[in-house]
Amino acid sequence: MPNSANTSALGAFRRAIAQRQNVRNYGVWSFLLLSLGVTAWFTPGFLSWGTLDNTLIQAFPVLLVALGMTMVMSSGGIDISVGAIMAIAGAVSGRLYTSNAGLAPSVAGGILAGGLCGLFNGTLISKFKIQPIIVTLVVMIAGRGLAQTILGKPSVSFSFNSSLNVLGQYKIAGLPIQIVIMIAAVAMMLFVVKKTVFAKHVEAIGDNPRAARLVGINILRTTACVYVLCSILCAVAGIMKVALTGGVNAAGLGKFIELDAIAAVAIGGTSFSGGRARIFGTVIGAVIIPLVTVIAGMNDMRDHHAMIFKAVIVIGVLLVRRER
Amino acid sequence: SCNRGASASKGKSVAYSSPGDANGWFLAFSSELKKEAEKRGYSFSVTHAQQNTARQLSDVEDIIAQKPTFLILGPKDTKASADALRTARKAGVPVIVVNRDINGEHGADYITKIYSDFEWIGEKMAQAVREAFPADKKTIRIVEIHGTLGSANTTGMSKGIRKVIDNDARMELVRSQPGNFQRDVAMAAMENIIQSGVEFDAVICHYDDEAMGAIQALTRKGRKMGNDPSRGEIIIVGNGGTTVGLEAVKAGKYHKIVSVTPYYADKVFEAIEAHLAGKKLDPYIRVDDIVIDKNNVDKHMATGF
Amino acid sequence: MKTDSATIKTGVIDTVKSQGPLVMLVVLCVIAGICFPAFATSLNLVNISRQISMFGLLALGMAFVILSGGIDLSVGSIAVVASIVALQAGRWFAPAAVVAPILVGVAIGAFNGALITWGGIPPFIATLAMMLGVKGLAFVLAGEGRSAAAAEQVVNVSGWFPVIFRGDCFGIPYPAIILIAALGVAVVVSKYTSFGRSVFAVGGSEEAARMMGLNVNKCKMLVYMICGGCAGAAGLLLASRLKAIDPTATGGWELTAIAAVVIGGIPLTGGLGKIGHVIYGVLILGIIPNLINHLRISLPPWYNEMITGMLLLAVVLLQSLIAKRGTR
Amino acid sequence: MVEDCLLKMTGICKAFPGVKALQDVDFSVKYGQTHALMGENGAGKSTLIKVLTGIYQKDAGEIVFDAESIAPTDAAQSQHMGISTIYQELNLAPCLSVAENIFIGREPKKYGLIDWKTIESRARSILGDMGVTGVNVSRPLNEHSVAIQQMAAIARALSLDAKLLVMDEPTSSLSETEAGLLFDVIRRVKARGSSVIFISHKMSEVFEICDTATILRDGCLVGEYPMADLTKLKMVSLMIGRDATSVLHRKKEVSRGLDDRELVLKARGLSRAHRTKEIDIDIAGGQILGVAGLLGSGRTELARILFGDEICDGGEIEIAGAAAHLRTPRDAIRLGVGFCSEDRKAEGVFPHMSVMENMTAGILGELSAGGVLSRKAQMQVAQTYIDKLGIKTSGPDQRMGELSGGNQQKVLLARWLCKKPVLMILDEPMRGIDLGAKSEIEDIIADLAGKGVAVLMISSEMEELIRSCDKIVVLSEGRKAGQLTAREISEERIVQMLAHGSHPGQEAVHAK
Ligand SMILES: Nc1ncnc2c1ncn2[C@@H]1O[C@H](COP(=O)(O)OP(=O)(O)OP(=O)(O)O)[C@@H](O)[C@H]1O
Ligand SMILES: Nc1ncnc2c1ncn2[C@@H]1O[C@H](COP(=O)(O)OP(=O)(O)OP(=O)(O)O)[C@@H](O)[C@H]1O
Ligand SMILES: [Mg+2]
Ligand SMILES: [Mg+2]
Repeated sequence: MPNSANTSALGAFRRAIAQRQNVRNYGVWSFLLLSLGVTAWFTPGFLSWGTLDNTLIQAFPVLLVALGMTMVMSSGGIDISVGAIMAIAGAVSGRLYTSNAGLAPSVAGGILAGGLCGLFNGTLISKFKIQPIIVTLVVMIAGRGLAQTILGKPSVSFSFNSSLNVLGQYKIAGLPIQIVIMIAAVAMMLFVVKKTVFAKHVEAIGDNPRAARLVGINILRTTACVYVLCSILCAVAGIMKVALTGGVNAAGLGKFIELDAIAAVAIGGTSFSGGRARIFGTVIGAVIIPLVTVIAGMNDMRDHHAMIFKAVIVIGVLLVRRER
Repeated sequence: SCNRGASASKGKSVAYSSPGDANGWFLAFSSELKKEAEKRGYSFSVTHAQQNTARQLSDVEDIIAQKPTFLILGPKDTKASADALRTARKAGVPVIVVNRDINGEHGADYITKIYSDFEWIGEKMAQAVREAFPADKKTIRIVEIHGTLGSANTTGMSKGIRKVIDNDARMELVRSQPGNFQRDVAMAAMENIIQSGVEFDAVICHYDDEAMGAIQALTRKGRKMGNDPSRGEIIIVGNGGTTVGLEAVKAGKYHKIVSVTPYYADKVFEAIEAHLAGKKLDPYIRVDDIVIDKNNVDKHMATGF
Repeated sequence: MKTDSATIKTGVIDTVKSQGPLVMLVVLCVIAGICFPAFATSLNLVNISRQISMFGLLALGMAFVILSGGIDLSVGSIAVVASIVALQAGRWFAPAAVVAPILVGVAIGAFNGALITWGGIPPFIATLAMMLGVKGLAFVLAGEGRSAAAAEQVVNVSGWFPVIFRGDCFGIPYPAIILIAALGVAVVVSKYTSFGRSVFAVGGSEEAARMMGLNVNKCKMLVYMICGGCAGAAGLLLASRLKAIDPTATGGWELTAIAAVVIGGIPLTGGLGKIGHVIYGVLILGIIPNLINHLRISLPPWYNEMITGMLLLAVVLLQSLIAKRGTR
Repeated sequence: MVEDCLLKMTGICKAFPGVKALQDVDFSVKYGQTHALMGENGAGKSTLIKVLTGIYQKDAGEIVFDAESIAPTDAAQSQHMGISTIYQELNLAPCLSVAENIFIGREPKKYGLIDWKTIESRARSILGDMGVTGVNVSRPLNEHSVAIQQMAAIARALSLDAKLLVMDEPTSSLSETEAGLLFDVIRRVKARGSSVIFISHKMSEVFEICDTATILRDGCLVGEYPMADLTKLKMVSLMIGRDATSVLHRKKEVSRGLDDRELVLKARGLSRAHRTKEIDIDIAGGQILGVAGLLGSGRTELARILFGDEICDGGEIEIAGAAAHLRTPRDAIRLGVGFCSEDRKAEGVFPHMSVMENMTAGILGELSAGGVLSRKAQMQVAQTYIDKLGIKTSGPDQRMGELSGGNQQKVLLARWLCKKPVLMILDEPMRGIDLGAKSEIEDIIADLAGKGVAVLMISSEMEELIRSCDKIVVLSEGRKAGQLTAREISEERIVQMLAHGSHPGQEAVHAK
């Protein structure tokens, strides 16, 4: 009986709640649009295909790694070895390529090496129950050493018209190959997250590992797959970066990318304690970070000022999209 | 002389504290030292501080605890690494300073300092740019891709470059962005600079790898580079002497390299032996660097590292 | 009777299990002592104690943060800014060189805490942004001029200032004394104060802690302030050691500190573990590079990385095997 | 009028997206009163409590506590005002010791430092008052069974000396004996002049301890009644809004005498780590085996062993005639075993996933083709069980964590029902489930057995066991104290066996 009397009041309240959510959702977008508008105003040449091209090309490795990281974090883990795995994959490909193995085998070899690293991570984490951050720290340190050992020297260069370098500059229907791979990877991950049993199992493990074990999810295999998937994406990122820059620098390739990737995933809204993987969010996060670098570079910002600028933008975005 | 060296070196150990990481230059330098030490019969070991000052001070302490006969110190930072000298002096281990400058007292803290003069290299690079343009060119707009912020060689080269530019009304530094001595970082920086629409005639890079990144970026964005500005080619000058860099000079994409040679291990060991023989050395022994261009690149090809 | 021996047995297993880090440390030291004559010398041990003091302090502060279920990636940057502040402030008023860095650390820690509690930003990303921002600030404070050309920043250091790092008392270096004192305080705080216990509760489950009526926000604020303060103190030691401004001096410290905490037996998920054991993690990570330097090799740096990684792997693998043996 | 009310909540409204959890609810508690808050699963009881203690912010309404208008914004505030609460989902620090959980936030100090000795001795004495002795209070909470955890939560709330003690299903994991001891404590609290709000789905308890009942239905107030005016039937009818005769008077089927059927489970000499000792279990297809025992008697451990979650040191298990080597739950699941844990929060729910995903988590393989999930099939399963079990949810896509406790439990049961196992192990399956749903679930279990599934059911409520089971095994201190066949089952026999087997030992055992 108090039902009818209260419907309108409650309805109004519900609308208010919905609006508050809108503020949060659209807040991020308006914040971004506003900052882009301001940037465009004081950055000559900002609104152009070239800027987009720069941003996407520079976002490419971060995005690929962040996609893998999204799955890892959705399983409640973390992977700080992503940069080292990029280096290993790059080194293997580079080494194979310089010993005239041909383009396809070199690329395949690099991807295989990356996958093996992921297998190593996943096995240690799930079978030996060592904390993900420690396992991947080991791989981060030893892996980078391994990459340089594989390469045998600090850096290797390919001639400008070698097939590997041509691959890096290749365009498909006018689009740089990196952008095509990026679109494919995002589509694939969206499919995986939305449609597959695997992703649900990953989410379940991240949400409550104990319950996941008791419903019979194969934690060992699923965890291993998550890290392998992440590593393969890292490997592709690493190899493509080698192809783009026409050289391998095993000591520097992918260094510190783990921080950018984790930041991208966090900006995207995937929780650090596991749970739902948000691919779209990750994409936005992964593009924001290089975009800030591009803006800083285009405006000739000093390096240390760019650091502060980046920090302010990241904190700003997160303050707007915070969930309380 | 070989013989005398062998007897002087009997049972003597030399340790090198390298500030660097896996960078071609540092590898070449330490392997030269190793070769030279073996040739002269010293036992030799090396530590790598991975560009971290605190790590280097620890490395030196660890080395000194093993009581080597000599310490070869490549300071990470001119001022902040100076504590390493104190550690060595306290233990009575004589020090030869290499790679770059350090604050300390000649005689008390170190035997001598041997390294390339980065300020000189910076000046030479800027001069090389100037010489590439005809005298009637009104403005020479320069982009600098510099090394890791705060590192001593970056600081030195930047200073040298500015010294020349500031004293020449025609020369103008339009952009300066970090390349962190790395190909990919430099490539991204160069792409962003191109995209910003700023006009420039020349690029100065603090290292060959950065130059390679810049070349990749320019190529990708459809720019030409070479030795002839009148044909719209951008002049790229850098510091280094890596095989990759030398090949690019030969290919005509990289205008000039001011070398920073890692081949002075003999000088270092000569200094050590002179000290053993009781001779007093000069506070600073300069390492001679050269400018490599299309004309003399073949001659120096073998020195690439 | 039977149950008695059973309890004793589980007791022993429990002890070994919980002392995994100590066991590994002892193993490492014994091997080192046997293989390298120069390892067990007093000079080397004193060196190690000095070398670990800085990131030991970082690890202690970090331990509180991780126990509370958070993380702080900005500690390296805080330490370096603190070291710069110490030297700059010391030029004006000597005692400020000691107080200022710690205050700066606490202040930045408070800012971190505010971002995390009131800003609702996940700790990892909030402190990651701060790591960048504060590092940028370090360069600004260091007076780095346009691009890479560093302004000559001459710092006149008072005679007593370097003694903080260099001095010793009956052969025990001051930094070691500072670390041990800090460790003692940390252990007491974590075990015998309401705040210390609330850190564990918050780390175990923030929601539960809130429902039990604990002031979760205050706890988190304090934790980040402590961590900042510890980083500030590490910065003070750094300043006293370098006697010069070097904004790049602390690269990678945050990861080492985190690793030390985790190896010391505090999982990243928080709520579990003993602060006192962090020192084992600190020592293990401090000894590994020392060991490698004692190998007296002349190989490229990547072999160092491989050896470090392998040693670390061995340590954590053995630790995990010990723990597994215990449970089954 | 107002003076004799300790708490007066008027016109309380609370809405969550898609759900009106509370609509214009009035609720008041007098000084020195034990007040029952009743309602079906999802009626809004817990929400009302959380609004009172400041965990949720009310949308409308007023709260007057001890003659002062209050609007707490967090639990700490309400605690300071003198409201001490046991929440339904145990909210304690899992890694801290039992003693600490009781005292955290107000530890006794000596020289400004926490006095651990006092904490532990006081914890022991508070628990002792509640009849729990022999608990190692310095061990972490999560090493203890859910029942002990619940005791710890009660002890914490009691030790706060509050004006108002709120208990949201404090007895859901306790057996009658333990609940009885709790009631003694509640009576003492009452005698002290404090009031108590008591929520429970166990009717007998409510009638035993409460003076007044407020009944909620679908977030709306039904009314406030003196206990004396109510009968069980009337109360349930008010709760469900229709005549409850059919719900309450469910007759037990006559024993089905299934012992001659083929055994689905045959376990011999199960032992583990000095806790489980030489247990033999037989369950035939279609049989429901009840396991009775006191707190800490090893029932849960037995269930875990049979599910492969814990590995036994000795003994053999045969499932459906074949020797089973269970090393992980997956091994057991593959052989057709299902297990619903007593610890809903820690071992059951995926709080951030949807109801649908929670329900189908175990059968995703069957609902997919080549690893690609069919959302339609998932929806279908979810909708079927939502209807079948009467799960109150805004839809299959609602987040599991947002469901009321009882409804979460139903989802977890559905998770295993849709898996169609051959042996179903249910550890306290009725925890927090309302009366109406309970009888429905009993029907479902009977139905399951009717289809030939062997069921092992653990419960602390004797009545439940007696009503449903064909056979009862009584455990005591990890040992099988006896077994009752259908004909022998009676409350006296079980109590007798429990008493017989129980003597003070190392682990948690009752004083009485
Ligand atoms: N955080 C939340 N978000 C959305 N809906 C919620 C939330 N908490 C509770 N609800 C909804 O509010 C209603 C009332 O839930 P409440 O927990 O109060 O029930 P209850 O009476 O305690 O039931 P039970 O006996 O099962 O514990 C339910 O329909 C539930 O789904
Ligand atoms: N990990 C453990 N460490 C120490 N003791 C344990 C552990 N697990 C169980 N126990 C003890 O073993 C005994 C059996 O526990 P179990 O949970 O099986 O009892 P239960 O009969 O199910 O009782 P409850 O009604 O409490 O659920 C208990 O006394 C419990 O405290
Ligand atoms: Mg409830
Ligand atoms: Mg149980």
